[in-house]
Amino acid sequence: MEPIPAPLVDLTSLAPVLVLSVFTMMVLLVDLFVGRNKSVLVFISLTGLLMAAISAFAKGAEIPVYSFNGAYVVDRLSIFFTMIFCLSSALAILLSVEYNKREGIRVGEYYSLILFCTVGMIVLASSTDLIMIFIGIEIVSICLYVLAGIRRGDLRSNEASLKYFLLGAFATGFLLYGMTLLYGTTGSVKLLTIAERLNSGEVFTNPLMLMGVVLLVIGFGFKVASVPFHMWAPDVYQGAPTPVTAFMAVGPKAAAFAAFFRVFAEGIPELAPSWETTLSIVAVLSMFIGNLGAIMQTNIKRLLAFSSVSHVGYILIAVIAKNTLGSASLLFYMLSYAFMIFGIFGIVILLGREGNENLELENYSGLGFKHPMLAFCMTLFMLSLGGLPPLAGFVAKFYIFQAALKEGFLWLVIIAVLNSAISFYYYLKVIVFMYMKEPIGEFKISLTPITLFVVAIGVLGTLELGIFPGPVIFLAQY
Amino acid sequence: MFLTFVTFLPLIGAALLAFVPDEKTETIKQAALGIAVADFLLSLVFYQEFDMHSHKMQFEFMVPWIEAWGINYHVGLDGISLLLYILTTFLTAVSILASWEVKKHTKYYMISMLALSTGMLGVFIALDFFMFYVFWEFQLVPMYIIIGVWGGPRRLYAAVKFFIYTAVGSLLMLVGIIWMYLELHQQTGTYSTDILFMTDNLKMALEVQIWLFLAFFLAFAIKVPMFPFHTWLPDAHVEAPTAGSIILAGVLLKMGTYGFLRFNLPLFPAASYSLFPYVCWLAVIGIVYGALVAMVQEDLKKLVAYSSVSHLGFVMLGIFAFNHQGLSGALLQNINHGISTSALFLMVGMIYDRRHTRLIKEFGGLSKIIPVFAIYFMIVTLSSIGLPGMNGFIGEFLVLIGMFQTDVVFAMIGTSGVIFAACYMLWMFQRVMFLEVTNPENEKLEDMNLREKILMVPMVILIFWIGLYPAPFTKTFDASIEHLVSHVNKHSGIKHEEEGGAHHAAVKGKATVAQLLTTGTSETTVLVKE
Amino acid sequence: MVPLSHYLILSAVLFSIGALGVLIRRNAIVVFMCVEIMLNAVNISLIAFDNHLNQHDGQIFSFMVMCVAAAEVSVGLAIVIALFRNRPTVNLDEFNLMKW
Amino acid sequence: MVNLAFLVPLFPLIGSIINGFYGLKIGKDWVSKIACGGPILSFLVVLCLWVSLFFHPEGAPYPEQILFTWVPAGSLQVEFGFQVDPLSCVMMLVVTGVGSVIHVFSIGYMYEEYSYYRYFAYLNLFLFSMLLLVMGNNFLVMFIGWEGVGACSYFLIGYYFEKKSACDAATKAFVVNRIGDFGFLIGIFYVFQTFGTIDFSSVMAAAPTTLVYGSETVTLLTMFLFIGATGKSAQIPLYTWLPDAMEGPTPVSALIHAATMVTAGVYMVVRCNALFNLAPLTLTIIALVGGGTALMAATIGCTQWDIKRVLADSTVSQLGYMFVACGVGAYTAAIFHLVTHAFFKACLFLGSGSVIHAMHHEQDIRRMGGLKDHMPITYLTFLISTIAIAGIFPFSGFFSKDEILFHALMDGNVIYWGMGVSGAFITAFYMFRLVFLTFHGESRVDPHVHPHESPAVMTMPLIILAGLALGGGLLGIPLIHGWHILGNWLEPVISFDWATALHHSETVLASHGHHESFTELLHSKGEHHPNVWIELLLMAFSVAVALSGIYMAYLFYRKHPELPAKFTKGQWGFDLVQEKYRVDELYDEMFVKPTVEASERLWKDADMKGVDGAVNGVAQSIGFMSKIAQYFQSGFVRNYAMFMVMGFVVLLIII
Repeated sequence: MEPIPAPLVDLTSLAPVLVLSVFTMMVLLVDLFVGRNKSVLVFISLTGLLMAAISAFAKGAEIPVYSFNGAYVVDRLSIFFTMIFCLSSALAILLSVEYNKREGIRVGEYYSLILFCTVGMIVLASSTDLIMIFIGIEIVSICLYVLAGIRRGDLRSNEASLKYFLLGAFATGFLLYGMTLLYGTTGSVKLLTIAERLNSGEVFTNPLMLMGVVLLVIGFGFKVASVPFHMWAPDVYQGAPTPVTAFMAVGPKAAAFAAFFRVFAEGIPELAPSWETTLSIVAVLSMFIGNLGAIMQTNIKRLLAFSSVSHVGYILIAVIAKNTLGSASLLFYMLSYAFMIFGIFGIVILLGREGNENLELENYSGLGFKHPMLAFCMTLFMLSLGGLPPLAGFVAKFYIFQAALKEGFLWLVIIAVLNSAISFYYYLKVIVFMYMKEPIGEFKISLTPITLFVVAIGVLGTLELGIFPGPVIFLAQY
Repeated sequence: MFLTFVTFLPLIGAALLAFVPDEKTETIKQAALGIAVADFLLSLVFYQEFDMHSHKMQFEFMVPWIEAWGINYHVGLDGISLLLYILTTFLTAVSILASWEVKKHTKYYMISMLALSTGMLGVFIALDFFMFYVFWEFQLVPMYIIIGVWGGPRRLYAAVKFFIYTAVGSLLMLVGIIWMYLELHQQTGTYSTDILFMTDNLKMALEVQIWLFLAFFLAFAIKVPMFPFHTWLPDAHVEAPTAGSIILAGVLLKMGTYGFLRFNLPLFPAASYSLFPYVCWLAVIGIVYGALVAMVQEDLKKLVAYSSVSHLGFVMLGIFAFNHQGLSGALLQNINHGISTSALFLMVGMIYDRRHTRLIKEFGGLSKIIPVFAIYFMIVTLSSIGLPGMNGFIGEFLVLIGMFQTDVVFAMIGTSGVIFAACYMLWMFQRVMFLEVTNPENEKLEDMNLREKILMVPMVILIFWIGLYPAPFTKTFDASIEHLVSHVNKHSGIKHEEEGGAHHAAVKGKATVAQLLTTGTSETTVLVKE
Repeated sequence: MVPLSHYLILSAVLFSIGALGVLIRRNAIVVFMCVEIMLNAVNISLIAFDNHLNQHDGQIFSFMVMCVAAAEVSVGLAIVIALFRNRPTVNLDEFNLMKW
Repeated sequence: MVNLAFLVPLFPLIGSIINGFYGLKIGKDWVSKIACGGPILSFLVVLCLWVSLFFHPEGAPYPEQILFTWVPAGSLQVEFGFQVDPLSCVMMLVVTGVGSVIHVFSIGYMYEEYSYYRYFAYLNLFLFSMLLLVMGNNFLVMFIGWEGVGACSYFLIGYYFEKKSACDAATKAFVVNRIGDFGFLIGIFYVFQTFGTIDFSSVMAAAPTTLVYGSETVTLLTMFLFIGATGKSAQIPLYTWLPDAMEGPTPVSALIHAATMVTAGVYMVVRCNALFNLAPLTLTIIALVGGGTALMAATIGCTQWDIKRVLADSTVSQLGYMFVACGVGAYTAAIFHLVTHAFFKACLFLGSGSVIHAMHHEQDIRRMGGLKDHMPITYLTFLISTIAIAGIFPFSGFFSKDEILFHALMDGNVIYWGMGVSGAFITAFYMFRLVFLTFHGESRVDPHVHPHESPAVMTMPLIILAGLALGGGLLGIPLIHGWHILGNWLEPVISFDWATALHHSETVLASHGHHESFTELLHSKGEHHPNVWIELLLMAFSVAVALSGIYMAYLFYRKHPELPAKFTKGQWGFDLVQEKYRVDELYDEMFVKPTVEASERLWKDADMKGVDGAVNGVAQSIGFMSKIAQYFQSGFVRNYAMFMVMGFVVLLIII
């Protein structure tokens, strides 16, 4: 009998995951000992994230590195995404500190859940194996189910988590089925193998495979909240605690996109002719429905939810472009999106006060001249989301359009452009409320430092990526 | 570098103003005015230093901005942009002085004004598509804020309409820009969004040119605004505060025509040639239509707004005459319109400050009560009508004589605009200034104060100066126009074998007229000879 | 020897039953069950493929699915309990505070 | 010497600026001094220029003063320059001379006015523009003056701006003039396109060798120029503004709407004779239009009761004569009549002004009569000018009008002549009707009004002008060869090289394939020595016609004052004429109203509903769609799931 092959374990490439997991455990442990004051946990988790971010470069220069016989990869995409995840989780945690104090969320698991979720995201972003992807997705989702419902006393929060959970599980079913069919038809769960088999023509497309592809689209589509699988997003965004909403809007979405990109652009590019149309339709629908839904909203969180749906539409274009430019633009877009979203939610949190979160747009009226700096930042973020130069959002859009035009998706780009024109309407609506309406009540805003700090980071990031995007583009592209 | 400094000076000023406490309105106003005036004076230096004999870019400055994409920060002035640049600084100063009475949120008003000025200046100096687009979109925001916050009753509607209408157009232009950017890479292997580089090295087939032309055309035509895309203008003008209207009419509209001169003609000469009949039709329709509609307006500002539609039609006509007279006429008309219409808006604003209404029927017999105002208003009105000896005439004359050599029909229709101009302007003047004083509220209007005189005097001086001795203005852009004309003719001449629809159209237009009158005349001439 | 297609058809049928259940049942718990059915349908097809291609990935995958399913159920039940505390019902149609 | 030319327009300009800005401060006396000083000074300068022209070498090109390059635009380089040649010199003399006189008159006439200064500022400004018009050495400078005088007339007609009628008249005048200017502009464009320059001297020099006789180019060109002329000189169809223009102060009517501005069209045609000569069709039309206008206006003149309107109509008809002269190529005659007309019509208007002044702004001749005893000087001068306009030997009008009629018959055809002669008859009739009704007969004056002779400052001008009206004929003594002073004077300007022109045309036409020979035409254009007897006969005839007209007027308004009523009572024809053939109403219905209504519709329907509606429609439809999109978001988990499945199915179908 041949010797049992020792599984080749490459810990360095797993470094961020391991580090983060360790720190997460630590948080859980320490939580038992610290009393009501959770600042220690915050500190630990931040350090953990920092460590993870650093350890992401453990592989040094010789990327890409495939390990666990091709199930796990460390490459430009994964490293950059790891950075984004760590950043977003860190920002989310910072946002939560004061918010949790105010809203009375005193459970220590909160932070560990965010960290676990981050672990899941890293796995998701750097796995090239259907099984790993599945596991990653599930880690992420389960943490999010809990996080969404973390305010146990609040019925909205419960409802959000319930909806999210049910639909999530439902979507997981589809995703799984899709993976199964893909596996069955190609005979492998490793994206690379699948790719080369399709490439070399060993296996040829058949209905089952296509069906699998569609099911995958549904699965991922749900995770990134693209039409028509977006229905959960507004409700969940509204119900979940604001920092969690921000977190959901950036990190997990980015992770899902990473997997999305990997599976479709690296795994089954051969099937592009069949999934391009599908994805294009999904993208166009997302843009339209997202914008149309947002126009009528009066609750800022719902508004942002719909706008994020429309942004998913834009980002899908990058996936459809499926070239290196596409992946780079995906990275850039997610990063700038992270800055904007956290900035905005920071301001949203600042505007809220105990017992009343002031989430209606009316609450913003007159802000412009009461708190000019705050309103100015909000304006900045809104215009950036709308894609107005010289802000991050514009450069990101420019990037994506570039990628798409390179592949000749002129019509997609034109539709996207028209949509961003529509989107201006509701982004401007926020500005209208802030500057051009009389205040309904006067503001009792306590400018809490940490949240302000997050907002500042958001502003800096938005401006930096807008005015001097050079370095980041360089990182994303090469 | 100095150019950059002058361009960004207002923005810096705005940033500094942000730190002045809100209560100190007087200080803020003075500071803002100081900055604007300083900027204007500094911009005059460019006129001083400008080499009138070269069509090349001057005061050029270039630093890499986004190497990864081959995007540079590249600025410069040439004959086409120089005057517009100075006009912008000038009008900024004027409009800040004009809005001295703004009570609400003065600080933020001034900040937006200064920011706006930088945005506009940037548009005129940008020599890189990316940069151009950045400034082009950037200046929307302050304008939007100015209209939306300090505007009239329907300001929200007007502001949002202004913003989105313009955005739609420019976003399609963005697509065009990216397309050309990639195409350039295809052809030359270098990634660059440099306008000059692209103009020299990008070769495109006719139909491609036509598509791109249309993409750009939409953006600029909305800005100009040309006939079917003009409806945002009246709303914006009516709702905007006086200074807003001044800037809007004086500078923002010029960005459109500037865009045509800087991009459409040099980049897509063949398309320009083959599409020129359609553009000209829109232009002449705009001229007549704007004039007719202006005639029946009840609101002074609306009237002036529609008159702008008509005047800008002349400019477009001049641009698409493809010859020296037409182009220089168009450029001069840009400046003239900037001055006359701004002056008109100023004076309307003055009346508005006194009476808080702009409805013509509210007035009448004012020239008895406020004679000085009446004199200035008459001068401005006549210059807007295009009375010879005043600025308006030179521009229109050059435009029309230029167009006449390209196509008779358009020139004739355009010239008829001269008649209508007289109709609506004089009728308005009569109803406002002449006749008995019917409305008792007008009895006790006080005449222009010193500030208002200070505002108007330079305007009037310019009106007559350009009207009687335009050489100092025309000579700045002669060289550039020569170059542009030759460039366009050369590059479209190449294409003439393949197409020539343009010339056919032109010739046809001429032929029709000729035939009309020949068939009429020839045999009658025979009759007479016997 | 049962051919692959039979398994696939079975799993497809199961899957559709599960999905249908999710669509039509009002009781949260029952909806969980339906989701579970869907997952198990997937498992069947996994095993079937695995057997067909005689590899082991499929089996591993199905194990993973089971674990995950378990985890999900636990979380789900937790959520339902939390919900039940605030509002003693498991009827999904009563939970739409947030809409439009 | 010519370098003084720029002073001519400068003086009035200075005057107007000073009066315009400081008029109220410096007081009326200074205003009047400055106002009259300007024109008189420039008159003196003009005299110098005139004298200098005597020493001008034969055949050499006439001097021009170039001030600076005005409009430099590539191939188009327009200088701002003045031209001093016999023609412009004549015009300058008339303008400044008559202008000064009228200025002096105005001092008396306008003295009570509050905004005296404003009046004189406008008047000086007008002189300035008029001088630009006549002195300009190219079309564009002329055009400045051309529109400038229009603007000034706008101001001066609207001088009493509280009166609605005055404002309307002013606007109407300007707009109608604008229509003419439209033609003129197009004409200029054609000139530039054909000659590549718009300098008079070069254009006229190049004309014979550039244009083809009767080609449509030259026809179009001249037609458009003529449209300009009709606008300015109140010819059919654009004459309607002139009668209304009488809303302005009377001296203004005298200066602008009789002596100078309205003759600009004639001047322009004469100035461009080299072009018009080559356009037979245009000339025919000009002659017909002129004759028609002469007749029509004359008939209207018979029926008016407003003293100034009568004079206005007579002005229109006299202008008609001038155009007949142009139409038959008798440019000298046209200018000759222009000059004499300036004299006697100015005198008539001032006389009427003096009457109106005396009657405290009563203008209806039905409320006058028997004034000759009250204001003898006015009466005398008025009579002289009336005889002159009626064309009785040896008054100036006789010479000029007869010359026109003679040429009309000789170079034109009997139709023109017939029009002219009948016009002359009617003119004599209604002018004397005016005299009789105003000065003779028993007074119908409102008892409260006590008419009195006007002060010297007003009568002096009358006397001067009457003298000119009397002796002006000496400028053009017919029959005796070489005694036609004006003719000799203008010879160099209006001499036209037919031989080269026609030869060139022949060659060009030949090169285009159709061979036409212009030889017989050339002969006809050659110097013809008309039979002296024919000329004498014509003179006698026209004098007889005029006399009969006078006698008829005498019959109607002195002998049997009841006659007119008998004839006119209930005559629809008469009413029609009295309402000026309802042309104003016609234009109103045909052009003004439709335009305004169309504009209304354009704005309300096309613009607000159509164009803007489309824009807002898009926005609204998007809003509507978003409302619909909202309803999908029902909040029920199962619907969400349902949507997911539906999406799945749809995608499956698509793929």
